[in-house]
Amino acid sequence: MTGTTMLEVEGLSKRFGGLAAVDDLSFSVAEGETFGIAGPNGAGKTTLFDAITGLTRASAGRIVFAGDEIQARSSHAICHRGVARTFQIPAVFPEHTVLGNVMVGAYFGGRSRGVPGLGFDDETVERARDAAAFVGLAERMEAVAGPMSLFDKKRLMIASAIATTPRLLMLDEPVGGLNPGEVDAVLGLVAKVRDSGVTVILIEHVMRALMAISDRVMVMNHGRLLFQGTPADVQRHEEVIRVYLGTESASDAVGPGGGDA
Amino acid sequence: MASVAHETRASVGRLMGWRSPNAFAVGALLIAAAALPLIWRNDYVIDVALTALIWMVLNQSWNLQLGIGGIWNFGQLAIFAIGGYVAGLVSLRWGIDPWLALVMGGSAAALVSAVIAIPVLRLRGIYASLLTFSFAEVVRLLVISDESGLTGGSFGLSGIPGLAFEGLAPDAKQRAYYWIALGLVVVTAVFIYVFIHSPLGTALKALRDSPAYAASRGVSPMKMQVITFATSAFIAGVAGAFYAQYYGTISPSVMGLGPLSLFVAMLVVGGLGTFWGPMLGTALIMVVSEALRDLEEARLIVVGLILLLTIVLAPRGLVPLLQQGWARLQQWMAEDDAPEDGPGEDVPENKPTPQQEGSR
Amino acid sequence: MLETRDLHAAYGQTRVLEGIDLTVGDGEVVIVIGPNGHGKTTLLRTISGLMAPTSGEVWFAGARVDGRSPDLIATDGLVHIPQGDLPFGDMTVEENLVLGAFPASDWRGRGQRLEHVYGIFPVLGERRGQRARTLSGGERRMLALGRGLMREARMLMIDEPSLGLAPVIVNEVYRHIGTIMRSGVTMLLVEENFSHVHDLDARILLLESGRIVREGTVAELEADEAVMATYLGT
Amino acid sequence: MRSFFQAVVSGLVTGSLYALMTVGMTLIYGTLRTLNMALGAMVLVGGYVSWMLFSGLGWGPLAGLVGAAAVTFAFGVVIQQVAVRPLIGKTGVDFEMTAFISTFAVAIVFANVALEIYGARNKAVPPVVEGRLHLIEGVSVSWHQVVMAGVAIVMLVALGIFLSKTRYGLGISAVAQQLDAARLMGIPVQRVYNLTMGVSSALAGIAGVLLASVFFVSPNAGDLPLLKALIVAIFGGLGSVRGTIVAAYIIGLLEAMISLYFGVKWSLPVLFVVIMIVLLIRPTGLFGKPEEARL
Repeated sequence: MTGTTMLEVEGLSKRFGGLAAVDDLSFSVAEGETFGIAGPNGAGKTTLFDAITGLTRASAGRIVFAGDEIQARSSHAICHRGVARTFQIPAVFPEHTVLGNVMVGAYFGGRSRGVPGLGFDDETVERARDAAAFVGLAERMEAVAGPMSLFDKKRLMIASAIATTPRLLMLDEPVGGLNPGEVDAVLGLVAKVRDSGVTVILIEHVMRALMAISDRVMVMNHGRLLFQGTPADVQRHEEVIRVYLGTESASDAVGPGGGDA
Repeated sequence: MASVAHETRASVGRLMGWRSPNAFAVGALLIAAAALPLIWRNDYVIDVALTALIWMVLNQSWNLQLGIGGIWNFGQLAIFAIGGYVAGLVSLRWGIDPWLALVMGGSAAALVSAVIAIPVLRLRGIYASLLTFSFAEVVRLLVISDESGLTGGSFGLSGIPGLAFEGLAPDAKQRAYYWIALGLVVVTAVFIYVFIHSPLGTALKALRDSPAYAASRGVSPMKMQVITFATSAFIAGVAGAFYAQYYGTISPSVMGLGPLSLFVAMLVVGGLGTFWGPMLGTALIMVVSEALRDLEEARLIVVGLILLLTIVLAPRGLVPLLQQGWARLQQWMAEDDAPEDGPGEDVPENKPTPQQEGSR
Repeated sequence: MLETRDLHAAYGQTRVLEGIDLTVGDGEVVIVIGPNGHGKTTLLRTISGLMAPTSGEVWFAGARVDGRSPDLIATDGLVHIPQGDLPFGDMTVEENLVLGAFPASDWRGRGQRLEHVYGIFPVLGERRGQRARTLSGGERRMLALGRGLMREARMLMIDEPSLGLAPVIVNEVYRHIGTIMRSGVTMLLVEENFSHVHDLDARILLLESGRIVREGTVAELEADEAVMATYLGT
Repeated sequence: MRSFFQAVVSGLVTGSLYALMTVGMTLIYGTLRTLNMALGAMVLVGGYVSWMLFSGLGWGPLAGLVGAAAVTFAFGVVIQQVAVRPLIGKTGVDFEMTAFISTFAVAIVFANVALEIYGARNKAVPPVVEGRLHLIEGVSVSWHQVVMAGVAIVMLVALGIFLSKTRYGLGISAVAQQLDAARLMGIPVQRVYNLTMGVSSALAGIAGVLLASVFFVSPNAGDLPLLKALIVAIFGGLGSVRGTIVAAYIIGLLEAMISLYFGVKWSLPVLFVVIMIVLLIRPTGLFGKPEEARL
């Protein structure tokens, strides 16, 4: 991992009415690192993602990505800078096909296009096809996304994120609600993305998956940083166990992922 | 090399789920439409058909926003009328050549729509409908109460010069207008077909179904929707200008609640968000409303009831129903030919809403 | 009092409940434990009618209720305190509580029922004029419990009372649940963290991937190391 | 100066009328997520009922008010069952948009049925009471306007009490704020929807009776009230009942001032521009809640 910092979050807060969903949070992620985020329901994990990617405006604090401040930027501008994310509740463009979904990322994600042209250039089509193949949806590019299974939708989200050629990939519960086989498949994908040099930040409830893939893990509780360290330290840290790990459920989470409050 | 490019282009279309209309049917339809004024020489029927063509252009432009873009604009009639008034005034007052007036009507409409686009596009769904609906009503009431002679008040403008076919005999002139109207419909259809399948159209549909997700993939919501708003308004403005030039008059009555119900019925019955919907819906409702011509008041009651029944029973309109029926028919035929490998095309029967309720 | 027979439920394609046979006798307290996202909340929502099961039956107080609308089941005496409290944010604490006694039979007696609830939860009494939105997490949980007690309950279902609360408040919530249990009302409780319930005397069911995998009293389960290691790891 | 007070007085009167019509729209949107475009038709029905009762049977205005309220209540329930209920729970379709269109279709049917039955001619209805009340030198208001404001305010107060004190009143707010919790409390949601539509339509019907003698009754008598109600709804934001009432009075006064200084013709366009400006600053109106419209 090179020394440069990819993402720097400083004193970030996000308040809804009186409730501080994210409360004066500071952490940084180095380039090429895989950074895991854990914490009980309602710890503010997804709100943190929304603030970083411009879905919601931070109430206070700074977010610096690759050297420039993005806490006031709109989500499409942040995407153009090289940040791509997936969503906890799988989001797809239901009436578009698999290729259509990935094409949106491929065409609009890379860099800001002035006025969109009338056709898809071959380079974009190629990138979209590769991204779809990368997640194993090569044969199903014609299928309409709406009625697809949870596993396919999660892979599709990752494919359209990769198609934007991101420098930072943010995954919100990539394996939540998947069966063990599917969990391993997605972990394999994330590992491949990481090995290609992309920095990855992921939120995950499934401890086995989070610990296996993360270089460093941050545990959040009530919007604040509880602990930050290597997966091994985190699992031994008694405060984390009391507040979060509680039932050391070694079994995999099956069924849809636990939602964030 | 070219063949490869061609092959990938065709397969990209298939993979993107673009239904290329089968050329034969479209060709036949076009020839029939073009031949109509020659076969059916009754100028009343041609007049109705011509009006239907103008409404088709307007509805296609409206569907671009309402159906494909999910932009809740209920003020398109005011945009249409502005196109008509500007074209009328420009040629009446400044003697501008009617063909140029046509384009100026469209551009004026696009300009006005760009102004109201900013507040409208910032609004959440229902507020946009309220604002645009009120905009159309306010424009109508403003024109009606205008005594300054600019817009001719509730009587509107009259004596608007036509598209310079003065030399032709009346029925020849009508046929000329008819073919131009048909041309406008075809040009608009081609433009919208290309638009839907362009990156802009793809992004628009993405914004309609999952705005946050689309934005996180680099689609700028405001830019895409303003471009769509303005292009759709330009088309509606041109349609309005052509309407004014064909009839020689334009009055605020074109913007009332009655016409609005007629057009919304055409859009809903046809199928919002589909390519063929606006054209099919316009044709059907025009036939119905002409059939009821002598009933006068009852005409709008029936149209209102049709709209109510359609939106309640088949909110997605006829075109999706026909497409599913056609697909099932093909499946059924496919099963007959090759029973063992089963139907190819998977038809999405009922689309679950994308945001399934997350369970704990 | 409650019986489910081979109950299945799903969200779109995602199957959540895979055949649940659960019985709760009169006056009995049953607690369902299981990790997040394994169908605990879906189980309660299917029983109270908020969600329709894909197959199987739900019997409450001797009558079959699956398919009936939730307000009718509620009026029959099933009180379901939902996950996340779902308060009426813009209404005052008192208005929230009073709505807990909406059915005609309870509405008349709402006056002294209200005093009874203020007795159990004094904090609600102090904040009776405040909008529910302005309450803290713990106070909201008290409000949800109080709202549930405003009605004559044949059975009380509580969905994850410890969700999102700081440990000290969780203890206080469970202290109240203890007093409610002692009043003898039939109860079905759903909880993710076994450590919160191990001092309550109740029948425990372990729910995993939409199926009940183990059953027993607190003592039996604590004695069984295999279960402790995999499921209840304290 | 006197004309200023005159404008203020008439602004307050129209403000109470707008409140009467728009509060129903907010109630329905709060509970049913439906922007009821057929509310204007209820004003129309109120007008014709009072005209029929008056010219047909010679009954007094009180009977007109009660009759109109009853008829419009019934229509409100029917419209909910026919145009809104079938749409609830339909997947793959945007509920708010389809309900907006279905209630609009109902409005069109009502307007044209009225045209068919009663013809296009305006129907005159005498004011509830004759004569004018002279407040201060040069500033007077007709007794009918006093009655209009009075009835409107009484109705709004009654609505306020109903919503905050009675069982079903609280039920309406509960359904609006948290549907699932309301159902778990034993609140019959369909009955609440019918009640909300009924009450709101009755209020609009009463407004129709009051407006009948001022603007005559004609098949498009529902269009202008609908437009004004929409403008008040946008301005106030479909958030709270109280917010809507305040917005109604602001719009009433604003309109009176504009027509005083610019002339009646300009009241609507200037009002519309004011709305556009408000929306640029607060996209959900003055009192609207950003995330979800709540009561």
